[in-house]
Parts: sequence; C-alpha cells; structure tokens
Amino acid sequence: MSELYLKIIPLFPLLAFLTNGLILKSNAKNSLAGFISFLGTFISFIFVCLLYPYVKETPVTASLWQWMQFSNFTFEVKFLMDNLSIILSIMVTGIGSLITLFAIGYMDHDERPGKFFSYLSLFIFSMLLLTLSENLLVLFFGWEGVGLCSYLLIGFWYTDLDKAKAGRKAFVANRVGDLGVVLGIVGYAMVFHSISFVDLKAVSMETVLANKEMLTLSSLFLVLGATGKSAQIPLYIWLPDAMSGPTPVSALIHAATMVTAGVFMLCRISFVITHLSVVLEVIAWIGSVTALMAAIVAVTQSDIKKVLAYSTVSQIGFMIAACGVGAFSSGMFHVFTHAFFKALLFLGAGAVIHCLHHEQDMFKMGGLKKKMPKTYWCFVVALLSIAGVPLFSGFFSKDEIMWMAFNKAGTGQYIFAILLTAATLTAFYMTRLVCLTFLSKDKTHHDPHHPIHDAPPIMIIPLAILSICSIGVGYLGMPHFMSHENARAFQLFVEKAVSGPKPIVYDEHTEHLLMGLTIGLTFISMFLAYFMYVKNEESKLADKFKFNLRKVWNLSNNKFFVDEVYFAIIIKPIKNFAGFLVNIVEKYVIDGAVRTIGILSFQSSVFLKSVRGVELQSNIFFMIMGLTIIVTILFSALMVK
Amino acid sequence: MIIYYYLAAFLFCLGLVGALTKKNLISILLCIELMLSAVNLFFVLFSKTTGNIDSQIQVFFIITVAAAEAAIGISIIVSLFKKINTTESDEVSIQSE
Amino acid sequence: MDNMSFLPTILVFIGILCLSTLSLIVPKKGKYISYGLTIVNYVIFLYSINQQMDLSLTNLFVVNSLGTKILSITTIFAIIVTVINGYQELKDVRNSLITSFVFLGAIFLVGATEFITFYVSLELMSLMTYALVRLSGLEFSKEAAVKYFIQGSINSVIFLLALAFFYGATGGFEFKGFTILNQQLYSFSIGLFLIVVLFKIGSFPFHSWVPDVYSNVHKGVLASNFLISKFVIGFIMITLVQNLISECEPHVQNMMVSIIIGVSIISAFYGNILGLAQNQFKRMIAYSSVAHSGYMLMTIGLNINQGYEKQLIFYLMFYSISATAVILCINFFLDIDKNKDTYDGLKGGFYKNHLMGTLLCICVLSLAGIPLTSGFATKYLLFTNYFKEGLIGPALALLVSSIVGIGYYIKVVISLFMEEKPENYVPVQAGAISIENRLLLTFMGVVVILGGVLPSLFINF
Amino acid sequence: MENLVLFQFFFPLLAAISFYISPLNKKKSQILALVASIIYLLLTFNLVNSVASQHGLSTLTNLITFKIDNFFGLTYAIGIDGLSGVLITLNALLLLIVVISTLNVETTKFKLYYFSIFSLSWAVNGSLLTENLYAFYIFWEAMLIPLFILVGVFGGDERKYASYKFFIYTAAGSIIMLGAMMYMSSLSYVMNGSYDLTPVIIKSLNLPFAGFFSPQSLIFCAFCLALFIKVPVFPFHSWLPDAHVQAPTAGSIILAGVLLKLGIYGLLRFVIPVYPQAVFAYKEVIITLGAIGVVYGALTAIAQEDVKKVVAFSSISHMGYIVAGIFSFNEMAVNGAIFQMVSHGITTGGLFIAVHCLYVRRHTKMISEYGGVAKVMPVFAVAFFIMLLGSMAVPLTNGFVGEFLIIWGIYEVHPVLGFVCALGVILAPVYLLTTFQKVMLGPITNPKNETLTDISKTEMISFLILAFLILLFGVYPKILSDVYSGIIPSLITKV
Amino acid sequence: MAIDILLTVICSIFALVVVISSNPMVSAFSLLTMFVAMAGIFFQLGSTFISAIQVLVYAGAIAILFIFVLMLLNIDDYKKHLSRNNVKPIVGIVSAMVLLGVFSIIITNNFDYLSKDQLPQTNMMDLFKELFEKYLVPFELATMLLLASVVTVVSMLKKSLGNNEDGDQA
Repeated sequence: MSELYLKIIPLFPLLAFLTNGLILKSNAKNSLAGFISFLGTFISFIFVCLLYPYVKETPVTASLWQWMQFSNFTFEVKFLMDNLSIILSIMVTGIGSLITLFAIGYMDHDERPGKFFSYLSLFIFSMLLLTLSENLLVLFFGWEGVGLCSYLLIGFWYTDLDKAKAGRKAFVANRVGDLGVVLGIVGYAMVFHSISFVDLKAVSMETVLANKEMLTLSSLFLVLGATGKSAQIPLYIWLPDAMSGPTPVSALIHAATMVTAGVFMLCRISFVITHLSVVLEVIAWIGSVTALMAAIVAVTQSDIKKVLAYSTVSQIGFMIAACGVGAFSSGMFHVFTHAFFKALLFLGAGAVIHCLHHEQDMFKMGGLKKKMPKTYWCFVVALLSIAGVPLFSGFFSKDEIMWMAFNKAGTGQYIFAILLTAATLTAFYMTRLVCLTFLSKDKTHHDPHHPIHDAPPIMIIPLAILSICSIGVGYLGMPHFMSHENARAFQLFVEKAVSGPKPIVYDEHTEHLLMGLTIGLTFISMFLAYFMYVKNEESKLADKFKFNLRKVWNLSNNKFFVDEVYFAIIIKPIKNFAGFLVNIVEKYVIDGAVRTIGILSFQSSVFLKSVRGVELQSNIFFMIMGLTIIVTILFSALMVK
Repeated sequence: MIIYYYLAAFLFCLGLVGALTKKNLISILLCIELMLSAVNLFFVLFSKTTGNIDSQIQVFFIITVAAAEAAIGISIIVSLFKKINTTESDEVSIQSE
Repeated sequence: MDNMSFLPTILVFIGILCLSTLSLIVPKKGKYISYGLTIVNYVIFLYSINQQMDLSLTNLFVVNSLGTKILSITTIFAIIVTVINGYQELKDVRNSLITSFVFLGAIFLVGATEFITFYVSLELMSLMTYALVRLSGLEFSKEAAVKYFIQGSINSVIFLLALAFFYGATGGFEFKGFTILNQQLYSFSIGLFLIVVLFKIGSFPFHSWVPDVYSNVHKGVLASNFLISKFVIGFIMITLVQNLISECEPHVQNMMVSIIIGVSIISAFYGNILGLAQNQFKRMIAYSSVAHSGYMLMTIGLNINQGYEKQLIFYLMFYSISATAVILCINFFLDIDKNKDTYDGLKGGFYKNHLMGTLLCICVLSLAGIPLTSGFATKYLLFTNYFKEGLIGPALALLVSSIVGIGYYIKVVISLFMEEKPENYVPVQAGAISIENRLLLTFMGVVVILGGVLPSLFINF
Repeated sequence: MENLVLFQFFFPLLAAISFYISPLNKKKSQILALVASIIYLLLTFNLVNSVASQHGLSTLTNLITFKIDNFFGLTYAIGIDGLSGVLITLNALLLLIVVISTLNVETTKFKLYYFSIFSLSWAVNGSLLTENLYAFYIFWEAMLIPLFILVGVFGGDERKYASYKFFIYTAAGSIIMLGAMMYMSSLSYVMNGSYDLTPVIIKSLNLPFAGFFSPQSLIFCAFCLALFIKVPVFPFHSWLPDAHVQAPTAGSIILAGVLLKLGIYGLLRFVIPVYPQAVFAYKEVIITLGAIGVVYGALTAIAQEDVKKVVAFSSISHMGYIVAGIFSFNEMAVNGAIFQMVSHGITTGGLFIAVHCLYVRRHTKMISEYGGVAKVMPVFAVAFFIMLLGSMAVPLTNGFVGEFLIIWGIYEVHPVLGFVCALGVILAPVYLLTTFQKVMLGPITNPKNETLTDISKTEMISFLILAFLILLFGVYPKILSDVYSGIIPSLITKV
Repeated sequence: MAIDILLTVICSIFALVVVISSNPMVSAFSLLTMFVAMAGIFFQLGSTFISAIQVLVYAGAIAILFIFVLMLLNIDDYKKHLSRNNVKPIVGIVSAMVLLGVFSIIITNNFDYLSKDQLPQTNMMDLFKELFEKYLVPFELATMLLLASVVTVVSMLKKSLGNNEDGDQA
C-alpha cells in the first residue's frame, strides 16, 4: 500500500499540469485553472500525510521502471520516502497548496492563467521528483525539471524582454551547477558503483578515505551544483533577477522550495562528505560568506522583492553553512522553518504589490499598516521569525546553526562571527523593510477609484495559515534549555536519514552566553532600524548614514558589482571569443582553407588557360619540348645502366 | 656508310627545327617531308644492317602514304587559305571563350 | 596455305563500302541508299565476325577472340555513330561514309601483328579524321584541321622513326615473338613509340590538339572520335606499348614506367584543372578526355601477365559511351553544330525536357565517376589494378585529381537544375534530335546505369 | 522474409521513380507521397520487428546476398542488426515527417522534389543495409546527388554555392576513402581472389600497424577523414552550415537527421571493428576532436545571426558528443552515442521544422527580423520550446539520455575531456535560449510579425509525433536502447 | 667513300637551305634537290627500287605538288615576319640540338652494330615477292587508303557532296 501511495504522489501535479496545459482552453477561467492546480497539489499533500505513519517505521521505496541497463550498471526510476524526503514533501505540497491558493487571487487579471497554473503544477511535480528520488539520477531529473519551471515562470511575462532575460540567466547559471552535478554523479558512481541513496547512506568511512581525491573532487562538483540551485557564491546572481517572475512564483520557487534543493542534496550525500574535511570546510565558508554578503546587499536595496531575494540568499547561506559544519539536520530544520516564514514574507509582499498595482519600490510605500492591517500583522510575525526573535521559529533554527558553527573545530569561531554579523544585519534590514512599507509616512500614489485595502480572503487565508506555522514549527526542534525531553526532536527525526553532527562537549554556559549575544544584537539592530526609518524619518538620519558611509553603501547598493564583474570576466570574453571564432577562425581559417583550395585550383585553371598557346606554333613547340624531355630522360636511363 | 646515320639524324632534327620555326604552313609541310625522308634513310640503312628487305617495303608504303597525306594536307591548307587568305601559321589560332 | 577465314567478311565489307560510296552519286535518293547500305554493312559485318572462331587473312593478320569482341563492340559503336550522323543532309551521310573508312582502319589495326599494317591502318584512320575535322564546317574547323594535320604528321614521323629503330633493333616488323638484336636501339624506339601513344590518346604534353579538335567538330565526328578512334586506338596502343615495354631491360623498363606514371598524373591534373575554367562544353569534354587519358595511361605500367585488358576495355567502352551521350544530350539543348556551346544554353535545361536532362545528368556523373553509374564501376576496377600492382601513390594522385574534376562536371548539373535563364538571354536554337537519336540516347543512358549497378553484365561479354 | 527485405529495400526507389514519371498533379502527388511514406515506415518497422523476433538484433544477420558473378567476386549483401535497424527506422520516420511538414511548400517542381527525397531515403536505407564496403560506398556517394539537387534547386539564395561546396567537399572526402578501399580490395584480391570487402575480410587482411605511415594507420585515417567530413567533426565541418542554411527544410531534416549519422554508422560498421590497433592509437586524438567540436560548435552557435545556422552549429556540437562517445569505448558512452544519433535526428528535425514554420510565414531566417512571435503564435511557441528542450538535453527528454551517458562514459575514461564535453551542457542553453528569446519572446518589434498565423494542422501533426518521441525516449529510453544495445559488447571488446 | 661524303654534304646543305630560307619557293626547290640527292644516297646504298620511287614519287610528284600549290596561292608576303623576338624557336632549336646529340651518341655507341653491311644489294624480285605475299594485306589496305583519300579530297572540294564551301560557317 505504502509503495502505491509513493508511486502516485507525483502523479496528481502531473495530471494537473496536463489538464491545464493541454485540455484547458487558453481563455479558461483563472479560478478553474487554479483550482485544478491546487487540487493536484493538495491531493499529493494528503497522500504524503498518509504515508507518514509508514515512513516513521521504516523508509519506503518504490521502483517504477528501468531507465537504462548496462552490463555493470542499472539506472532505475525509483522513489524513496524516508525521514528526510517526507519533511520536504510535506513542505512542498503543503506550502505549494497554500501558494497556489494565493496565486488564484494574485493572478486574477492574467490572460493566460491556464499556462501559469500548468507551469506551477509542473514545478510541484518536478520538485516531488527531486524530493522523492531514490538515486542521484532521479534527483537530477527533478533538479533540472525545477530549473526549467523556474525558467518558464520567471519569464512568464515574456513580452517584457528583461523578464525573459532573467529567466535565461537563471537557467544558464543553474546549468553551470548542473554540470557539476552530472560530473559529481559520475564520480560517485565510479567509486561506489551505485548512485542509490540507500547505498550512499551505507558507505563506510574506509571506502571514502580510500578514494579521497576522487570523492573530494566529485563532492566539490556536487557542491557547485548546490550553489547553483541554492543561489550561493559564486552562482547566486540569478536569484535577485528571478524576482521578475510573478510573486507567488518567487514565494514558492525562489524562497520556500526549489532553492533549498541544494541543502537537500548535501543532506543526501551527507554520509560521504562528512568524512571529507576539505569539502566541509569549503561548504561552510561558501555558506557563511554568502550569508554575510547577501545580508550586506539587502540592507541598501529599495525594491521590496530584491530585499527578500537577498534575504533568501542569506538565509540559505545559513543552511549551507550548517551543512558545512556537519550539522545537516540543523540545516534541514532551518530549511523547514525558513520555508514558512519566507513564503509568508513573499506572499505578504505579493499582497502589498498586488494591492499597490505592481509597485515594488519600498520608498514609494509606507503607512500601509492602517490600510492593510491583516497583511501587516502577518508580516510582523514573519519579521520576528526571520530576525530570530526568541520564541519564533527562526530563532530556534538559526541559533542552532550558529551554536553548531561555534563548536566546529578549527575555523568554527570565524564562521560563527560571520554568521552572527549576518544575523544582525538580517534583523536590521527586515525591520527596515517593515518600517518603510508599513510604518513610515504614506508615500503611496492615491487613486480615489481604487482605494488601497487588504487583499481578498483567498490571499489572506494562506497568509494566516503560514503565520501560524511560522510561529509553531520552531517548537519541533527546541534547544536543550527549553526542553530536555523534546530537545532537537526534529533534528533527531531527520538524522535517521542524514548524517548527524559530531558529538560535542555540551557547555551550557557558553551556549547561553552566545544566545544572549545574538538576541541582544538582534534587538539592537531592530531598534536601530526602527529608529532610523520611523522615528527619525523627517531628520533624514538614514540619508546621513548613507552619505557618511557612501563607499560601503555604494558597494552594497550595487551588489558588490558582482554582475558587472561576471560580465566583464566571463560573459564578455565568451561572447568576444565566440565572435572571434565565427568571424575569424570559422571564416578565414576553417572555411578559408577550403575556399582557398577551391580558389587556387580555379585560378590556376584560369592561369593555365591563359598560357596555353592558341596558335599552331606553340602547339608544335609543346610537342617538341615533350619529345625532347621524354627522350632525354629515357636516354639518361639508357646511358646510366 | 655510318655517316649516313648521322646525316639521317641531322636531317630529322633539322626538320623538327624547321617545323617549329617556319611561319608558312607549306614550309612546315616541307619540313615534315624532310623528316620523312630522314626516316626513309634510316629504314634503308637499317635494312643493310639487319640484312632484311622488309624495311624497304615499309619505305614504299611510307612514300605512298606520304603522297596521300600531302594531298589531303594541301587540300586542307588550301581551303583554309580560302578562308583566312594567308598561310601564315601564326594566323592559325583558335580563340575560345 | 594461310588461313584466309576473314577474307570473305572483309571483302563483303569493302564491297558494300564501295557500293555505298558510289551510291552517293545517285541524285536525291543517293543519301538514303548510302545510309541504308552503311548500316546494313555494319550489321552484316557484326553478324559474320561472330560466326567464326578466329579471323585471319595471312599469318601476319590474325584477329583473336579478344579482338573479335573489340571489333563487335566497335561495330555497334560505328552503327551508333551512323545513327547519330543521321541522313537528313548529304554531308551527314558523307561523314558516315568517311567514318566507315575510319572503321576499316580500325579493323586492320585490331588484327595487325606487324607494324606495316599497323602503320597503314593508323594512317588511314588519322587521314580520314583530318578530313572529317576539315569537313565539319564549324567556325574554326579549318584551323583545327590544319593544326591537327600538322601535329598529326609530325607525330606520324616520330612514329616512323620509332619504327625505324624498332626495325633496326629487331630486324623485323612483327611485334609479337621478335628477337631483340640491340637492346639500346630497342629501348630508344620504344621510348619514341611511347610518345606516339601519348599523342594518340591525347595525354599531356601532346594534348594540344584535343581541345581544338573537339571543340570544332560536328557531334557525329566527336562521336566517331570517342567511339571508334579513342576506343580502338586507346586499347590497341596501350596494350601494345605495354607488351613492348615488358621486353626492355629492367632498368629501362622502370624508367619508362616512371615516365608513364609522371605523364599520367600530370595529364590527370592538367586536364581536370583546365576543365574548371572552360566555358564551352566541348572544350570541357576535351580536357576531361585529357584527364581520362591520364587515368587509363597508367595501365601501361602494369604487369602484362596479369591480363588487365578486360578492365581497360570496360573502362574505355563506358568512357566512350558516356562522353558521346553527353555530347548528344547537350546537342539537344543547344545545337552545338551551329552555336557556341556555352553554359548559358543549358540553364534550366532539366525543366525543358526531363528525359534529356536526366540522361545528361547521369552521363556527366558517369564521367565524374560518381557511383551508380558505370563511370564509377569502371574506374574502380581500373584503379584497383594500380593498387594491386603497388602503384599506390600515383593511383591516389589520380584520385585526388578526380576531385578537381568533379568540380566542373557538377557545373553541368548545376546549370541543368539550378540556373534560371538570364534575363537578356537570346534563345539558341535547340538541336533537332530525331526519334532514333532519342531512343539511342535512352539506350545509352540505361547502359551507363546498368554498367554501374550490374557491371558483370558487361564485363563478362 | 526475402521478399519483405527486397520490397523494403526497393520501395523508396520505386516510389521515387513513380513520382518522376507519373502525370499526377501536386495535390495527388502529395497524397501519394504521404501514403508511400506511411507504407514505407510500416514496412521498415515490420522488417526490423520480424528480424528481431527471428534472429535477434545483436549480431549482423545476413538476409540476402546477390553475387555479381565474374565481377571479381563482388557481392551485394543485405544484412541488418540493431544499429542499422534503428537507423533505417529513423530514416523512414523522418521521411514521413518531411512529407508531412513540407506539404505547405510552394513549388512547381514537386515531382523533382518528391523524387529527390524518396531517392535520398532509398540511398540512405541502402547504405545502412549493406554489408559490403563496395555497396556501402555506392550508396554513400549516390545519396549526394539527390541531396545536391534538393539543396541546389529548392534551397535559398546562395544555394548554388552551398550545394557546390557541399558536393565537392564530401565527394573529396569519400574519394580519399575510395583510395583506401581500393587498396584493400586489391589486397583482398591477392589473398582471396575476390574484390569483396566485408568487415570480416578486412579484418583478415591483418594490415600491419607500426607508426603513422603504416598501412593500417593510413587506411584508418583515410576512412576517418571521409566519415568525419560527413559527420562532420571539427575541423571538417565548414560545408555543413552553408548546406543547412541554404537547404530546404526537407534537405535539412534528412541531412541532419540521417545523413550525418551515416558517418558514425560507417565508423561503427567498417572502421572500429577492423582496425583495432589504429583505433587504439588514435582514439584519444579523436575524442579530443569530438570534445573540441562540442565546445566549438556551441560557441560559434552563440554568435550566429541566422536561426538555421544556430541549429547547424548545434548539430556540430551534438555530433561532437557522438564521435567522442564512440571513441571512448566505454559501454555507456557508446550506448549513449547511438542513442544520441537517434535523438539528435528527432530533435534537430523538430528544430528545422520549427524554422520552416517561421520561414514559410516570413521568408527570412534572420534572428533580427523576429521578436515576440510567441505572442501571435502561442502553440508554435510551445512546440518550438519542446524541440529546444530535447536539444538542450533537459532530463526526461531524449537529448538528455545520450549526452548524459556520453559524458558519463568519457568522464570515466578521460576526466579532462569529459569535463570539456560537459561544457557543452552549459553552452547549449546559452545559444538555444538566446535564440528562442530573440525570436519568440519580448515585445513584437517588427510590425510584419503582428499578423503571423499560428501553426496549421499538418505542422501540428509533425510536431506532435516528434514531441511524443522526444518525451517517450526521454522517459523510457530503454525501449530504444534495447533494440541496439546487443551490438555494443562485441564492439567495445574489439579495441 | 668520297661520293658518300659528297652526297651527305649536298643533302645537308640543301636541307639547311630548306629550313633557313624564308622564301617558301626557295625551300621547295631546295627540298626537291635534296630529294634527288637522297635518291643518290639510296642508290649508293644499293636500294635501287627505293631510289627510283624516291625520284618518281617524292621529287616528281610530292615536291612538285608543293611548288604548284605555292605558285597557285601566290604567297609573297613572307617577308613580313622576318624578325621575330620569340623565345620559343630558340628553345626549340636548343632542344632539337639536344635530340641530335642523343641520336649521335646512340649511333656512336652502337657503331659496331650499325656499321655491319649484310645486304650490299637489294634484289628487286625478292622485294616484290615480299610485298605481294607477306605484305599483301597492308598493300591492299594502302589502296583503300588511296581510295579513301580520293573520296575525301573530292568531297572537300566538291560542293555537291554537301560541302558548302566558304559559306561553311554562318
């Protein structure tokens, strides 16, 4: 029974996709398409929930078909539901259902709802393929599938060329990562002769250490893949641009689910990389530096979605850093909590944008607290969560990560320091966002015919549910000092499927000290933000800061010029090189050689034709010359003997 | 007798030079006849060397054929003369595109 | 008593030939009688030579079985030439008649076992060809005839010189079963004889008459040149010189073979490269024939005991058929006996007449040696011989030259299929092509294809 | 069985000739072409099926041998194995696709058109079914003519130049091969008294291998040159872009779909099994060429301004994968390469049809002329995109299977080259999506594009068939690989 | 011996005149003289029959034919091309001299072989016997050749045989 459940879970989104994409007329009603899509996702959610009791006992696998078969290797399309994937599945289908509901409201004026919802369903399907995968191949199916959906949805409003370009950028950046994934998969297969997660889980430390070089390389390739999908340095550049897609898409794909696939993959291979110190170190540094850098950038952005995008990058940096310090389960926990509050933030932002008729600049908002109170309160919950205010979910997960980082041998303290800075900045810019949007003076453009008011219930209900979750899910993984019995319940659940952290010497004193430090810094920065953007709005305190720190501000506002640098050192050279190949190499060397042979033979023909004598005398001349030459050659042979 | 061999060789080469340098078609024909008689001389000389009269029969045939050849050649040249009004060999050229 | 089994046949042939010559005098109906007699003559000849096992006149004139086969093919070719010439005008019939004399020369050339008969028949063929060129009546026919005549005469003098030395070296004229008295004179004579062969088959550097003659004669003359002169002389001369060279001392033999290889490679390249820049078909065909002479010349360098005659015949036969068919097809699109044979007349030709366009395409591709046509099968066989004998490098060089050759053959196909007529193009008169010529062409096209697909039908004649 | 084989073998030729001589008008000719190509597909399918059930497809099954008596022992032998079975089916399928998708071509020369495509199909089919090198060469060269006519008569503005170049270039390559073939024929004649060359006979010649200038090495190089020109492998590809750009859609589809594969087929059938030492000695060079081709094709595709050129250079890139995969002699890579042969035929065919749809509407192939077409042709946009997915090797499409397995195999054998090949994975979306974006997305900038009509039913059908195959082979590739995978073990153990 | 040298010198001189003289008529007459001298050489070598037909056919018919034609065509503009700055003749002369050298060396090399005299005098009866028995076929063929020449020469000159003279080419 459980196998059957597992097999049919991805079927419903697929059916929804086919129905929306093929059967539904292009001018079908928005609500119908949305409902089909919602139904597909929600039924999957139900089946995932039904599967939960089975999985709790033992992981469920279901083999669908053989993909390819070789003499010493078989590729199978096979699903695995274990403690790790069920969490992600619940998250994907649950949050997916909510966001689909929200999207029905959000997309009410769109011309092509059928297409939108079919893409959305296709995404859910791909994401389920990714989470349910039993081996790296199926994971890669989902991996690329979600990338494709991301492309389609970012460029959904393709008549705007910038949006289409953003989609392409996302796809190409992801492809760079996918290259790593492919090569990583091959490398793993070469060592383990299997790409099944069940086999990867069972690898022994000796096997890993015996093939250390190969595995380190392959793992780094896989990490490259993870940085692509999860928007980490060096491939994070696509995510901010991806915000040009519809906001529900940003919420679902670019905040809650898809971008965490990298963390998921790292968890899947955790049993291997946990023995590879170099890889862990790299992961930890990538994650922490990304967290900090994205946080710095987020501080100065004015586009509400851009802030959220960089915040996502930053938060995923935390998760990746968690993996890097060996605390995969903590990373997963943050994935889980983050999904809720980040989805909430995006949907809230979506509601705001929807009501302000696609205005995204925070400096043109303000004072929405009164006009959109429900949205405001949802937003505040999310803010408190992400900022890490105690008792909200973000606090539990983020604090766990920082604690784990601190305990990492070697560079742990540095990583902790970086993450702490990032967390502080997070509190600052999120507060800034809320202040500018809801609390500061009303700078919105007034339209008497369309007064600004809260979004319709179909958009608010998902917000509400997510708010409750944002508060609640944190208690699944409480730290020790709150509950000794249920401490790290979530993490322990996950650790049945992923590698657990190295045992640490538990030092309550240090933990409390660090926690106090974190909380203190969080509150200070939140207050600072409130002080700057609400209390001293008139005195332009923010502008003074901006002026005094203009160099840093510029750097931050321009995203450290990373896009420009990439353009200058990668894209432009490639374009120039391609142009060089086409205009010089292809034209003059490769084709030129061929043409030259042709032209030469034709020209020599013309030349010979012109020197060929046309009158009798030269004909006789040629004859006599020929005669003489041949006779002389022959004569020399006769004489030489 | 051996001197005639050299004579024949000399006449033949002279004929070749003539065929090349002469500018009149008839003169070229004359030079060819010169070469022919050189060849005839060779044949007769060789018949003495080998003690076999077959080559003299060949000379007979050569003279017969040469007559026919001269007749046809002359008539071709005459008809060309009627067309281009000259027998200069330089004028015998065929332009092609 | 000598075996005189060939006597009745040849007497009947000569008799009817004289009759048909005389019948030209009959006013009005003369040309029809003559035409009919000519064809009947060939048919009778063909029939009678195939009735006997061996044909001989004296013990110095023997046509062996291979010779009989060659004669049979040549007879069929002669009939084709006669049909091509047609009977519309008196001069057509006259040309056929002169061709009969060429054919007569060919008969004796095939059967000759000593050089005197060989010489006389060769002269008969050449003289008649000069006359045919002269009588073609194109713009430069007379110039071409003079050029051909002068060069041909010089060549025949060289031939005689070779004969003289041959005679001096062997004490006789038989070219089979002679004894060499003086090796040096013999080698020298064979060297000269080689030059004659090169001239006759039109190889570099003795090729200059080829384009001039080919581009200034009637299609019938061209056909007789390909089908009779080229076929018979090419085969007889190449096999003969191959035999003669094999009697030389080894180091001379090696030198001769290397000369031949050099000449054949240069001919192939020269012909093919010059073919590229030609704007006239007949010149293009002429240079292609120079190239083809290079291809087949290398057979001389092969070991005579292996018996490559069949392959050579096969090659020559299909080369002649293809070249003739090309000329005939082109004549359909523009009357090459009256007009400048430039490519313009051919543009879009396929759409004028599908059959003729297809046939032309097939035959040109056969000349180029593209598979599914006989040109490929024959070339394959011929070249494989070269490889077999270890002439790998030279054979490869020939192959490379044929790549250049494809360049101009394919231009014909391009004109046929892909060109539109130029705007200011003055239409040329298309050659009237009689129904029997159409049938003939179709037949030739089918043969060309069959020769490529099922070559065993022909090689096993 | 014999009758079935013969009928299948000669059916396209008969069809071609009947087009040529029939007095039918255009409409009826089209219907006849449709019917004929469907019958042909069924025949081919039936043939492969029945051979598979009776003899299996893992070794070459001789079906018929015509002995040409007295022609120096040459024979025409017809045989089939998994590889040729797959490719003849692809050939028949693409013929059908071509016929369907080009029903809307405006030409008065329809007789010549159908004659060309059917005789082309016949030649391709013939060369895939022959066991002898001589017969293979005959068909190999014979297919130049119909394609030459297709490109030269029905092509674009530069068609004469393109067809001329294409013909000379490929013929030049094959003539070099012919030289090698003749050399071996002569050896075979000395040994067996027969010119016949089958892989077995070539193997038995035991050509010596010692350094570059030894016979086996030179013959191998000659064969490779000819076959690489056809594939085409970098740097012998310069005829392909011209030919593709100028060719009509039918020519492009058949050219990219099956003709290029014949180069690979020749390698697999007549080169790799018979020159073990040479293959071993040069395989790394060839993989390197393949890998360079992958990157080079992709990079040059980025900077193209003509939609068809993009597809043409993408072909070079994809064919680079195949060559590199074959010469890695890794089971997966070889399997993937053969898979890629089929899938490239399907996806590239689809892309060309897509270009064709644009071309018949706007009569231009320049990218700059388009923009925002998706707005007016939404169904077409979806179809085009699915073809792109296949070409970009997105998982669960057919393109992925081949490239994934090839990269896998090469990476196992030669990690650096595997990495280089994998770069193609990054570059493919760069040029394909850029092209798609410039043509289909964005606002409509050119007013001429505002009135374009969406694709018709016939175009839809061909897209549907192709899309179905793209997804089928992507999701369940084993259905295809089972047909040919039997031949692979013997192939890779020979080296 | 002396007469051999004399005949050789006469032949050489008149042959030289044939080539050197720019007047065709002078050339033709020199050739005629040379033919006669050649007949003398043939006689000296014992080939009386050849000597006779040399005088009769060559000198009497062919050379005279040339002279007639020269007179008929009335060629007198030969002086036009006296000076030629063409490199081809010089190269041709050089190559002919090379040829001559080759001939001479070959003749000198085989001095012994060539200076044998096995046939001091030719018997006319033997000659005709050979001609009409052994070489009957070429003899008859030669008659055909003459017949054919007649036919062709006639058709070249006679309009009624389809040869529209001068108006050949439109």
